[in-house]
Amino acid sequence: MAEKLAYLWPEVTLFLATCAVMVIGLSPSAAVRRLCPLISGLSLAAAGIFAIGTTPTLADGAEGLMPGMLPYAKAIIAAVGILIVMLLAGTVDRGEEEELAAGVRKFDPLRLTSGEFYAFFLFSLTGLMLTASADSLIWLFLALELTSLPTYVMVTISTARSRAKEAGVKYFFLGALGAAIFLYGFALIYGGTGSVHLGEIHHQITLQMAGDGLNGITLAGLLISILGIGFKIAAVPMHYYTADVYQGAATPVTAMLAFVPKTAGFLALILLCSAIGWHYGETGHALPDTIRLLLWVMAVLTMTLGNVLAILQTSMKRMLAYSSIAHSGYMLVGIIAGPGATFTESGISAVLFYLLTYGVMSTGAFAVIASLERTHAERTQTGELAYDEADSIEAIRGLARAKPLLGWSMVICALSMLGFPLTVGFFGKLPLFTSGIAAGELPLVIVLGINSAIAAFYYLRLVSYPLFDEAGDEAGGFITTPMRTRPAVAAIGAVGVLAMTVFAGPLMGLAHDAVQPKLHDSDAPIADEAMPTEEAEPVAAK
Amino acid sequence: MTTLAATELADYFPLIVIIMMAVTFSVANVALTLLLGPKRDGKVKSIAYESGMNPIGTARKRFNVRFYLIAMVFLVFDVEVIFLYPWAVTFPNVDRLAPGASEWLIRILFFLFTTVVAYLYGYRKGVFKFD
Amino acid sequence: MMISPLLAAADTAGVGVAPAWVLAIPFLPMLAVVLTTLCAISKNKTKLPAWITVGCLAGSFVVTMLAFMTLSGETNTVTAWRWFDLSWGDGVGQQMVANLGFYIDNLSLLWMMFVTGLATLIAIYASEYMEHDVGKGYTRFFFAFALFVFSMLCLVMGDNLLLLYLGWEGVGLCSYLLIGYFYKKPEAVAAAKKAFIVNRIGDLGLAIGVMLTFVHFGTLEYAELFNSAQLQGYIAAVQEGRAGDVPLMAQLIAVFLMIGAFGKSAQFPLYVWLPDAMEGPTPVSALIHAATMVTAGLYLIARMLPVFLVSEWALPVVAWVGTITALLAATIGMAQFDIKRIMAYSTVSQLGYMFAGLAFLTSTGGVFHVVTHAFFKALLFLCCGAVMHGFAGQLDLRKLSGLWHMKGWRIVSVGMLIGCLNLAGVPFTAGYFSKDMILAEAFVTPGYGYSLLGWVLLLTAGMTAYYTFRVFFRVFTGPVQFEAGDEHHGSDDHGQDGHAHEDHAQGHFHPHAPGIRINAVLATLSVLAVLAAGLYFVSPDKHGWVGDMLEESTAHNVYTADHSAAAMFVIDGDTHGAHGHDDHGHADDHAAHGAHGGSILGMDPHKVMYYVSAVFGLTGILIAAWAHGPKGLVSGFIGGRVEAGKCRMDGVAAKLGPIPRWAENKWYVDEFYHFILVRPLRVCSHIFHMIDKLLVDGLVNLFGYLPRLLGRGAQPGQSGVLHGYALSMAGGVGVILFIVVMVTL
Amino acid sequence: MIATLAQAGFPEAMSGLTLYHYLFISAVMFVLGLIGFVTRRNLIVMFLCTEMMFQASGIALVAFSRFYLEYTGQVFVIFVLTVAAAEAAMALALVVLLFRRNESLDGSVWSLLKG
Repeated sequence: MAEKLAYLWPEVTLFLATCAVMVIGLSPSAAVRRLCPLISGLSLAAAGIFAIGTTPTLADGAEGLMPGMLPYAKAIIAAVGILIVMLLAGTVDRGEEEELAAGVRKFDPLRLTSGEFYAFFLFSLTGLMLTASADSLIWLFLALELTSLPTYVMVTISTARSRAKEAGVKYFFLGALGAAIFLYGFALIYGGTGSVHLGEIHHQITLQMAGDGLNGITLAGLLISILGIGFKIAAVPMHYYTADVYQGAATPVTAMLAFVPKTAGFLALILLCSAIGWHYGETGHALPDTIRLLLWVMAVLTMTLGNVLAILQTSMKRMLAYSSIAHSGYMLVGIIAGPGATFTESGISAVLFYLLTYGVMSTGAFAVIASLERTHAERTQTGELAYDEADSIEAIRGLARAKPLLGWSMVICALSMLGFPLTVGFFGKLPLFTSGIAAGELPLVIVLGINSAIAAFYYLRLVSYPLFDEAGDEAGGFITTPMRTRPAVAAIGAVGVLAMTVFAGPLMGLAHDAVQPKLHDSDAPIADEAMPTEEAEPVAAK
Repeated sequence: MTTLAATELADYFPLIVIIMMAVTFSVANVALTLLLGPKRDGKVKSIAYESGMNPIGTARKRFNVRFYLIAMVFLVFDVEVIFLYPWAVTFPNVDRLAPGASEWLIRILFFLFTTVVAYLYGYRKGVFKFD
Repeated sequence: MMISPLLAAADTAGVGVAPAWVLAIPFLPMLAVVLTTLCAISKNKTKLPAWITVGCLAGSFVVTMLAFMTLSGETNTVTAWRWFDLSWGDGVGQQMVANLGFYIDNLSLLWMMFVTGLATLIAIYASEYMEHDVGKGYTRFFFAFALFVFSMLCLVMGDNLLLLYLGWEGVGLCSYLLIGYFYKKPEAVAAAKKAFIVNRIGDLGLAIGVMLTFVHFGTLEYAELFNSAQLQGYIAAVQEGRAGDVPLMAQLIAVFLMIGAFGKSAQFPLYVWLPDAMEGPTPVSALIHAATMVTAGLYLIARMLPVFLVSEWALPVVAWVGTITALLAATIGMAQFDIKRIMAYSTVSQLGYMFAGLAFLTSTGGVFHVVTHAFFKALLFLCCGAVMHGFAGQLDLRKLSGLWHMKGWRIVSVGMLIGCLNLAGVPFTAGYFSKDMILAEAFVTPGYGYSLLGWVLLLTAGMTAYYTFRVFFRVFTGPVQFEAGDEHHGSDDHGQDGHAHEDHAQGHFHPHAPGIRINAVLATLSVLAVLAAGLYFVSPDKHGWVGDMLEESTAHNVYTADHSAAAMFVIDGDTHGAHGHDDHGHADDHAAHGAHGGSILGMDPHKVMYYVSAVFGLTGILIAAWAHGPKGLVSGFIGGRVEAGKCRMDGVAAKLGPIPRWAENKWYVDEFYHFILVRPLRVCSHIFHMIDKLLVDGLVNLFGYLPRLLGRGAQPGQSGVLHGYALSMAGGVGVILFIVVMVTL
Repeated sequence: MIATLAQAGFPEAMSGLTLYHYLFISAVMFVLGLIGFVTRRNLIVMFLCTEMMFQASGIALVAFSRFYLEYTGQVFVIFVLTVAAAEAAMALALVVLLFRRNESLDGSVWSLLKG
């Protein structure tokens, strides 16, 4: 426990902050309530600092197959988390707080949700960080659920409008379905390998592969759990909810959905696949055929469907939702390619790097949308105040001239998401291509290339509308939101894209170091003396 | 860890007997009432039984939201017991002089701390206010 | 065969590591960019942005001098950080590494010094010059100014071609932003667009050149490139007379780089943007369009000289184009009336000189001229700017006269005189020495008709002297007469017309003499321009201080090898002296060098050129004095001009028929371009438009249509109904599992 | 192979019952849950179906736990139960909220967002 605590300080920090936020969010004093986002942000900063200080190598090798991933993953989670919390600040209870301030309504803790909102956000990020630290299936399952459950609530309470409720109901029920599916997969993996510890599972799978191949239960478990985790990353066929939920939730929450569950899913996939190992197949550098084929099919379908559906959208949030699906498809290529000796050959470091770049640029783009709203709030049927956010792409026509900060932020973020050369999005996507080629997945890389071209169709709209178009009638109806942090996040996102472009090298280096060479050294024995479950061998029965 | 003794099905025999008795008793009661009891329907008889009082308003009335809150709070606190149980079973067997033995206590105290936080939250939210 | 000095140098000369403080040189301007941005965000209405910029640039200059004192003579690199590393192996050509690193050798130090130094001075000047625009515009100006200096330093200091390319694009962008600074003036916007578009052509060449370099040599870093066995092999091959052994691609690299250089440095036929660029504020014209950015092309060639050497055609083309540009721009300059435009054409013309100088295989001459020109041309522009500032935008030399005699204009006049003397190449000025060096080399270097070019350049020198002093005599001497311009600096926001010319509208125009900051800058620059002549005397045996500096850089290493290398391209076969010369290595003295190369009228060209060019220059001045000079002491000869708008030249011009008018209209080059390029392009574009409609649009539409079709096919799945989703998910999981299992098991 | 493993794991006294039986039950429950989830419209029933799928995993876990004669699987089940309880609480809250909005528990009422 003590040795685990050594690298769990970020999570502990976040948890304590959660407790604090949950309680003070219900304070009768508005000033105290307003501290919630601040505390959340500070705790994330502290967690980030703790994460950087974490020693990447753990004392015993069984703690997970990628100890090097911990500090990197947690640091990027904390960094993007701070951006998101700035964006979230003031999202819920806005009308409520205004009425309280105006004295229209009396303080009623049951009507206020800000405490829960930030607490749930921190819970979700705690879960996300725990996902990175997971060393067993139980831990992984709990971490994934801790990541997801709060987001269901956050989506539902994010605005007073009914579409948030619709988003919530779809997200929750389909999410429960997804969770049930990967839980069943985990159960079967445990059955097939006799252990829930990823290190031991790796050992058992290696043994099975060396023998007759994976046994049926293990294989079924792996396939089902990968499909189930597909829900978190919005991969086909588990992607259906994405667009509806992204559109229905308040934009800041959408920005969070684009980063948090996706990151959790990819960390889980990396852990699962590293438990399988990339040393099978004809070349000796691939996942087992079946798993590889599954991911292959998912990758191709995910990026293609995401892109072709994104083209048809007129709602920016839906467009970005489908593009988020497509980005997951791109990243699956990295998972298939697996780790490699250099940064360009390592699909895993490509994914880790891409998660960071995607997190920053998508948060920036969503922040631009979140910064635009209509002047007046409306009352919903249940009597709460709701603000009409920008959604239609018409809202950003001529934005670069009308509101240069927001317009240019959108242009920069969209160009980067497109993968325009010499933006960080380009540096993010390039290693996905090169690692795919290095892994011999040429057809997949070609699909990736075609999809990147298709993506230009809609991303260029996000570039040309603000930049070259005159503002239309629709665009005139929007003003910059009075919440100062949102345009700030847009600017930080854009500056972040530029800064990451300039500092691409060091960041790539970090992503590369996060994937320790231990991974592709297939013969590295997994230290199994630390397995308490080891004693109960099946044959030892009776 | 000690070796597990295989459980015999026979060990569960008393349990099965109790279950069977319970099932038999309840089924027999219902069946006997149906068979033997007089059947007379009436307007008064079909109204909801409220301890002899005349019911006020409709039964489809909305419950106060606090009922649901209590239900949820109950659910959460109830589940916590699941974790206390294995701990309580294991704790007496822990060698108190062994290094790290105190961790056993610290763990459960941390766990209870989270419960306290949840209680505090519920309290401030006004879940326990019945007015 | 002797060992090439470059080869020898490569074996021994390691590339050292510069101390990290050198990084402050580019990053201080970047700091200024950030701070001015913050000023813009905080809507600062003071002169703070100017002082921030001046402070940072001065700091940058101080660090540069420090670097010069400690690092000159060595080749050092310093890596700020690895920008990206996309290597896929350790082999040659598998390493795609770009460092944000800086290459400090004497060549880059030279550029760094005059870029930071001039930028600091001109920023001080601009802080007063742009005063009328304090507020949003002021901040915007200094933002772009600082960004320009940062980009220029990246261009000059970058240790790889990629960074050079980024800097190249960066200075282009800043130039675009600053030319179009008065964005409410249609001419300014048009000029900005023109500059942008013409530069695109050059930039495309550069991009292709950089790409080919990577493809061919497998690296973009100078240190690796210059020391690569491949390039060394080519140079050796050229020296041994096997120029044919150099692959076509290696030869093409230089050609494409050259196109890039022509675009940025405004050489024929891509020079048309530079005169129009004078629509920008004068400090910008001085810094960007006279002293620094336009020399980027020269820097590129000087930096990549080893690569240019292995190309059979690149350098001769450079020589010819440079000479043609010099002559053409000079003829146009002679007939212009707008003093800023005259200076612009003279810049184009002098750039032509520098290119020719580089091509005559004496990087020393070319680079020396870059340095001296930077100072005196900046001085000239700033003087013109002071005039423009004071006379409400008046730039027509027919409407200004006698500034020398006006109160408060003495420093401007003296500065102008010093600048003009330099530009005209009057003996013992800096311009004289640097120009002579180029001219002499034209006769020394064997090459395709280089001696003809030499005579052309001499003639141009005379013309330069004429038009330079035409300006001086017309504007600064003679009777005091002036008319106010019709604009207030063409500024966009006229919030504060606190100037003397405010009452211009009422007809009482008072010229607004320059203030202390402008005068101080002009005085400093004048002194520097005078002192620059001293550079020649620092080590005369190596062609002056610049030669001394370049001796240690790659631009010079080839210098000693040059004549044998050039021998390969010589048509007349006059190469007898070349080989012996190489054995002297770096230490060969001036005379020995000259004796081998060639001759003018049978004498050592370097010595004879002192006299010949002086004669040409003085003749030009005398003609100017005769035609435009004021009524003065030698009244018989000196023009006797008594009013601003009339002079003896009018009579001469009348006799020449339409030629002066043609020259005034810039030989109708713009119209010609319009005719041969824009009009046919329009016709072509119509044709292409048709083809586009039919074919390309069809393809694009098809390409766009297929995804749309797919999307429409998939859209019904997104029905929004929870059960539909659940069914699709469960079904999808089932189907995919089935397929995967069936296929692989 | 599974069959032999299964027989090795389970004691003779339960001779009739192998791991297979438990896995079969668990699979049937899982699939029934899935089918129920897909076919039912009532949100509460749909949620109960997911609970059934969770418990199907629970059965499998306990069966494997017994099979390997260790407690890990059972510990897993405890955690699964906790998560299921948390989900149940959320489902309850959500269902109440939705019912108040629309006076209906039919999931297909919520289909405004689409495309």
